[in-house]
Amino acid sequence: MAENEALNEAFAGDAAFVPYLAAGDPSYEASLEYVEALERGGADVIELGLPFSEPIAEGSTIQEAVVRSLEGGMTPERFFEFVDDLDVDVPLVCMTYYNLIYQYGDDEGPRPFVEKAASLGLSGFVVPDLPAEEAGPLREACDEFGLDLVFIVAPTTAGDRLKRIMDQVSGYVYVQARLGVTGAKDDVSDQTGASLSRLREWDVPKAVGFGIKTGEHARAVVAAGADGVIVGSALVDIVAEGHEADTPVAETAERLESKTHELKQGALAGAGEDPESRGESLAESEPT
Amino acid sequence: MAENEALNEAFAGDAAFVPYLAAGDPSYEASLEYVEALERGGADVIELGLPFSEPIAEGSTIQEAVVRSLEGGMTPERFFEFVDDLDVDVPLVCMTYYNLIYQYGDDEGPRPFVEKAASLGLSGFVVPDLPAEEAGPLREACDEFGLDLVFIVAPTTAGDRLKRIMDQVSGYVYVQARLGVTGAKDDVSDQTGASLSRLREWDVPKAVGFGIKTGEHARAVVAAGADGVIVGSALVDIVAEGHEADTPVAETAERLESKTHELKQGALAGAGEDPESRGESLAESEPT
Amino acid sequence: MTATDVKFGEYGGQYVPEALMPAIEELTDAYERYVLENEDGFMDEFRQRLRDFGGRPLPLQRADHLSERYDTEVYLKREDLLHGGAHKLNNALGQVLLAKYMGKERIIAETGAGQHGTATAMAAAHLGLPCEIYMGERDINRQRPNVFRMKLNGSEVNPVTTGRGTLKEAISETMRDWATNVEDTHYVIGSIVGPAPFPAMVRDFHAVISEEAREQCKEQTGGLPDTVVACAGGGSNTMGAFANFVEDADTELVAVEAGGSSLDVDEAAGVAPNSASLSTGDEGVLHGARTKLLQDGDGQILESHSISSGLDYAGVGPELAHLVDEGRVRAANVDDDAALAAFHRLSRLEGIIPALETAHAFGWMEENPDELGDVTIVNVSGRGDKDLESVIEETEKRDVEGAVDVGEVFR
Amino acid sequence: MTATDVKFGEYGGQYVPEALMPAIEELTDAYERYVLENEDGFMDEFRQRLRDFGGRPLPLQRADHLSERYDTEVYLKREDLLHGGAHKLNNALGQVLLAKYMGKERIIAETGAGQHGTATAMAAAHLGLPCEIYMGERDINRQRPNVFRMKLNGSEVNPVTTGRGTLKEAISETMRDWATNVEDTHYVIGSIVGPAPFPAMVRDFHAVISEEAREQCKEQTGGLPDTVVACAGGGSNTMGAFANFVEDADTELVAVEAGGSSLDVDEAAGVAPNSASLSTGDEGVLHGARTKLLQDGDGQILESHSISSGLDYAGVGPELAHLVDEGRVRAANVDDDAALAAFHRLSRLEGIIPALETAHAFGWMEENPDELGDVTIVNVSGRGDKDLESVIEETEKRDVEGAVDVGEVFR
Ligand SMILES: Cc1ncc(COP(=O)(O)O)c(C=O)c1O
Ligand SMILES: Cc1ncc(COP(=O)(O)O)c(C=O)c1O
Repeated sequence: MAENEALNEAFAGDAAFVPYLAAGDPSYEASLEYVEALERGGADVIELGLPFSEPIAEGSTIQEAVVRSLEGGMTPERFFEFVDDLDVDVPLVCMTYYNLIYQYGDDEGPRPFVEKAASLGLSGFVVPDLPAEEAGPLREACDEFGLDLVFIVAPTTAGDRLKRIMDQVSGYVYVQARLGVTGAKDDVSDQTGASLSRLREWDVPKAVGFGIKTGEHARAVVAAGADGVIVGSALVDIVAEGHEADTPVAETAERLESKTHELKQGALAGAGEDPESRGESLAESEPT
Repeated sequence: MAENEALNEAFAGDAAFVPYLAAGDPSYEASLEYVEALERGGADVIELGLPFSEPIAEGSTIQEAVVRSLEGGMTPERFFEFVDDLDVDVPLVCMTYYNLIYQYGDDEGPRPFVEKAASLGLSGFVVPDLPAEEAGPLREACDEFGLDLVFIVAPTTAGDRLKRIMDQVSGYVYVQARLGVTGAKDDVSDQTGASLSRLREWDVPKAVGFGIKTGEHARAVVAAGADGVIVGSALVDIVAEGHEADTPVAETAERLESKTHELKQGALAGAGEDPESRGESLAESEPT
Repeated sequence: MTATDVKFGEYGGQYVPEALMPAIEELTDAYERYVLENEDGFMDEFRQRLRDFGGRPLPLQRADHLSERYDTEVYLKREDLLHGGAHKLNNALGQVLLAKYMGKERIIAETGAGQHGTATAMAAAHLGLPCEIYMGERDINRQRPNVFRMKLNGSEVNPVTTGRGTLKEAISETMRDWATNVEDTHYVIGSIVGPAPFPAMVRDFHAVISEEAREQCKEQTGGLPDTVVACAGGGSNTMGAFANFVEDADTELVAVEAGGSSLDVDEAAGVAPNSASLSTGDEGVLHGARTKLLQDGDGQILESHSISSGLDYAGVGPELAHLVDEGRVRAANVDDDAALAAFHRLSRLEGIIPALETAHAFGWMEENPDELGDVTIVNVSGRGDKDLESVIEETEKRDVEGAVDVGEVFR
Repeated sequence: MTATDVKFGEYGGQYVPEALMPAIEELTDAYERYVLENEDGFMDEFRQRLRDFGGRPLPLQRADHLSERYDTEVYLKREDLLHGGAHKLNNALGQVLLAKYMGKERIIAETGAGQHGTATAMAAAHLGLPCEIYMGERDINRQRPNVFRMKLNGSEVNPVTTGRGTLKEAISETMRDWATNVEDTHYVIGSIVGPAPFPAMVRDFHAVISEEAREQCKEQTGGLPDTVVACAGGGSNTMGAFANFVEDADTELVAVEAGGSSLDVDEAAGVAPNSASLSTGDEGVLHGARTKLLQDGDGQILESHSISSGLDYAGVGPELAHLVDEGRVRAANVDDDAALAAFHRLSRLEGIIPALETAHAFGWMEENPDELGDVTIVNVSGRGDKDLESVIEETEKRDVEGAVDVGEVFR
């Protein structure tokens, strides 16, 4: 399976931090600033959401971001322009739903979309409604253009399914910390340690997401054995607050940058701990 | 079958006029005046309604009279007081529904009611919801106390039914001029002639009712062979108008008297005509 | 009893205006020929239409949760599944078809809650006869959906403005129409009331309920039921559910009337705050028959009351009155509150929303669990869709045990 | 096709979050064992409950007046008589029972018009499982009676406030609940949509419609129908009515979608003023399956529209999309006006008030009388009681041929 160098490298450090924002939320211009702020805050990889009208895997925070972005005129074409306009050096992963990938380029299946993404330097995809069973055509196109296809492993994933995902995943594996949909929580799921231990053998970096909100969460997750931490809703919340309060874009960008910094530092702190004691460390972190 | 002399005598003249009013409509006192006015106008027999809450054979005019009378506190006991208080010499026939007769005197059947009626000098009954089939007990009580039981013959009555009624009827037979319920109409039914001719053989006086409104109607009906004319709604209308317009009782009584006079005169005019030509005469009178 | 069941003991008879008597004789004749003797295959056609149009046979369903609750076998006769949503179509279809066989050209009927009116309107549309329904003005405004249904089926709905504008007045007004148009019109009466042959004929059309239930019970339980429970307004679902069990001496038959808000009568106001004529009424004559009535000492008919408009009537079928006098049928009653609680209970426990009328039968079971035999059949006379608005309203006024707060979801 | 029908040609599949995949595998396994192989007598119990609780079998009724009107034999498959008032219970009962066999402890479902929600709530009460129904806030306020019914049956009704607050959003929200509580919860999807094995399984539960109809037609007419007509939203009544006729090459199968107010799309507004995905949609992926969708050029899903909320959905079952592509099923559509006129027509002519969804099938017959074979079966998927208020409202806005003025009786 072809891999994208960029993602591999991003996870080469002690503990990677992977923030998510929806492109175009709440406006094209502001969103450019916000995404760039993530890099300044210390992001190692950025997941950039291309909004779909039916985001079945998202909690209300990201659903609302999707609505703001769509109302601001976001489309797949604009998304590619957005990527082109972005001034960041860290690798970008496009997070979207399969129908948008599928429809791009006159119903020819996923290839045109992947080709375009590759031409703009995107590094890979996360597609929450595309399980390993249905991923064949996209996997092929990614291979052809040298992009990564990130899969999610859920707490319920077990047995054959793990193997099926392991065979297809590249870039990193997205370890879903808890059942449910995206959304910031006040504790770290105690399923995390168990989830990670099932994946100990995998030779792909393990990034944990779903519900992570604070630097302390990030620390606990990395201490539990993760190679990286993915945070979406906690950052989108900042965008939403700024939008609602009409805060100047620069100020919101500032807040995003410092939140990113907090999370990245948390992750690094976790990486400094004794891997042997990681299990307990996670237990200690909750309930906060 | 015992007969009551009074009714026989009332029909002995050229053409009898039989008005109806609901006792107690719209008040006990006014109603006494109104009934007495009927006699002054020339009534030969008076049908006095004892109101029942479910008057299924009545049109809206008499239904409303029933409501006024009941709201004024009319009951069977009050009705008998009313009869006692009345200062009229013509025979009175009580028109009511069977349940009131049946309930009077502790569920003993019709006898107590008839006994009481007889003691007050009432001459007979018309009970619209009591066909010949169910009349046995009432007929017996009437025989015992020498009262008449008037039956209605409808336009639909034929064959065996006629015979059954003929065997039971006394006082007079109430010839229903048209199908339907009571209520003043603007024409005389052309069923009247046919109805009467079926009864030619009967040795009881034939009084026609249902829908008769004017002296001209009365004339036509008698000319068609009737021995008498029964009028209710056209008179109740006068009571209702007086009630609604708050007309002084004496004035309404005056109107009732003159209407009665008109109707009685019409009946007498009909009686003066050549019985041979009565059929045509009826045809001429409608539609007026 | 004669073949045509004119009288039931002291009760029954034909107390109607003479103008109607010929029609009643004609109807008696048609009833004897077509219904009792199946002339021209009338009953075959009736049964076939009940099946194809009405959806019969209807199940006798074991109620798992009620059986557990009362520690006995409870079976539901599912008349709520009949086309139109209540047992009423059995009778309406039979009578409209009979009118057709008799050459009548026009159908009239009265209705209270609108269930009999909708059933008659459906049957008339199905058989292609014009139809007019009399309905009290007050009921019209309380039962809008049923008014719409009748009109959609092409019937006229004639508001009755006399009296309190409910069922009693609507029956009187329909009788007046019939007396006027008796030659080409058939009056489809809505329960086992009215002059003979109506009580017997309506019973015969509904007897399919117990005919099916008796067979089904034998098949499913291996024997006859110990108890059959049905609500009783006029009593048509009641006699339909009882008819084929009357000869089964070991089967107890319970007719549950509406106890309303109280069994006391306010004679001065002319009001009985219940509709329990079997339990509390006296013999009298109303709407063509001698039967048990809610009346004052003079014989004036009282205004009845029930939370369920279909039970809200001051009389009851003469045959039922007779069977109660004879001790064959047990008369019981259940008040508004208990009926409402039973409505909620059945909906929640069994996934069947009963008519408020039907709920009275379940209310009786709840209040008398020890009186149930080993196998009890309850006649689910109709579904409760028509009652949703009034149930919500009435539930809000009370503290109903186990009721959900249905309104809370609306913002 | 595999036994479990994961794909139908190009269509179908399992496009769901990974968290759900284990549940979907578990469900596939349960479907194969219990439904396809009748393990533990599952199908026997299902059939028995459909009979006793649901009221099956349901009649195939000759529609005398329509037959005359179109000079052909028209038969009605009376799913409107199923408990709850629509075909929906076939599936809801099957899935809730399956959930019970699987040891699930909680039921969730989405609903649009509320028909699937009420069916699921009834089935859950009947089988004693707690149940939560997701319903768009806008639909909640449009379909109050169905909300009451669900709550009366003891279900929670969860308002969905995202998007336009209709069916599409309710499905998405139910999937989110499922993804959160997948271990003890079964999601009872309401049509032949969603990830495999749902489309095949829902079809199998509804196939009883055509299983009965096929036998009844042979018995009553001596042969197979020439035409079978059914409305299509997601397409569950449709596939239920077609399933057993698919192999009968001479029987034409017509799926009638909602043409709404127009077949044109307003891409800028993201609106398709119709729900005709089979006729006008493009292939895409929504709610777990690849199928025909109403979407813009980018793949964003359009807001659909229909006068009948039960057809108001931007997708359609993958199997139906496939059968249309193959030429086995004919896709047709009928607009709001024609459906409304058909609603009035059937009510008046046959004494059956159909659901507005069902009315589309009758609208197609009226517009294509020459396309009917000698024997036509129409699937009467549901009754119209739920639609009375909106029919009155919509009728007042238009000049509907042959509509009665239902409001005129109120004063
Ligand atoms: C569902 C239902 N049950 C019972 C009744 C009471 O009528 P009956 O006592 O004649 O069965 C009605 C009358 O409307 C009804 O609609
Ligand atoms: C009566 C009725 N018919 C048809 C439908 C459409 O659903 P489907 O196409 O899945 O049969 C619905 C949906 O609510 C319905 O209630």
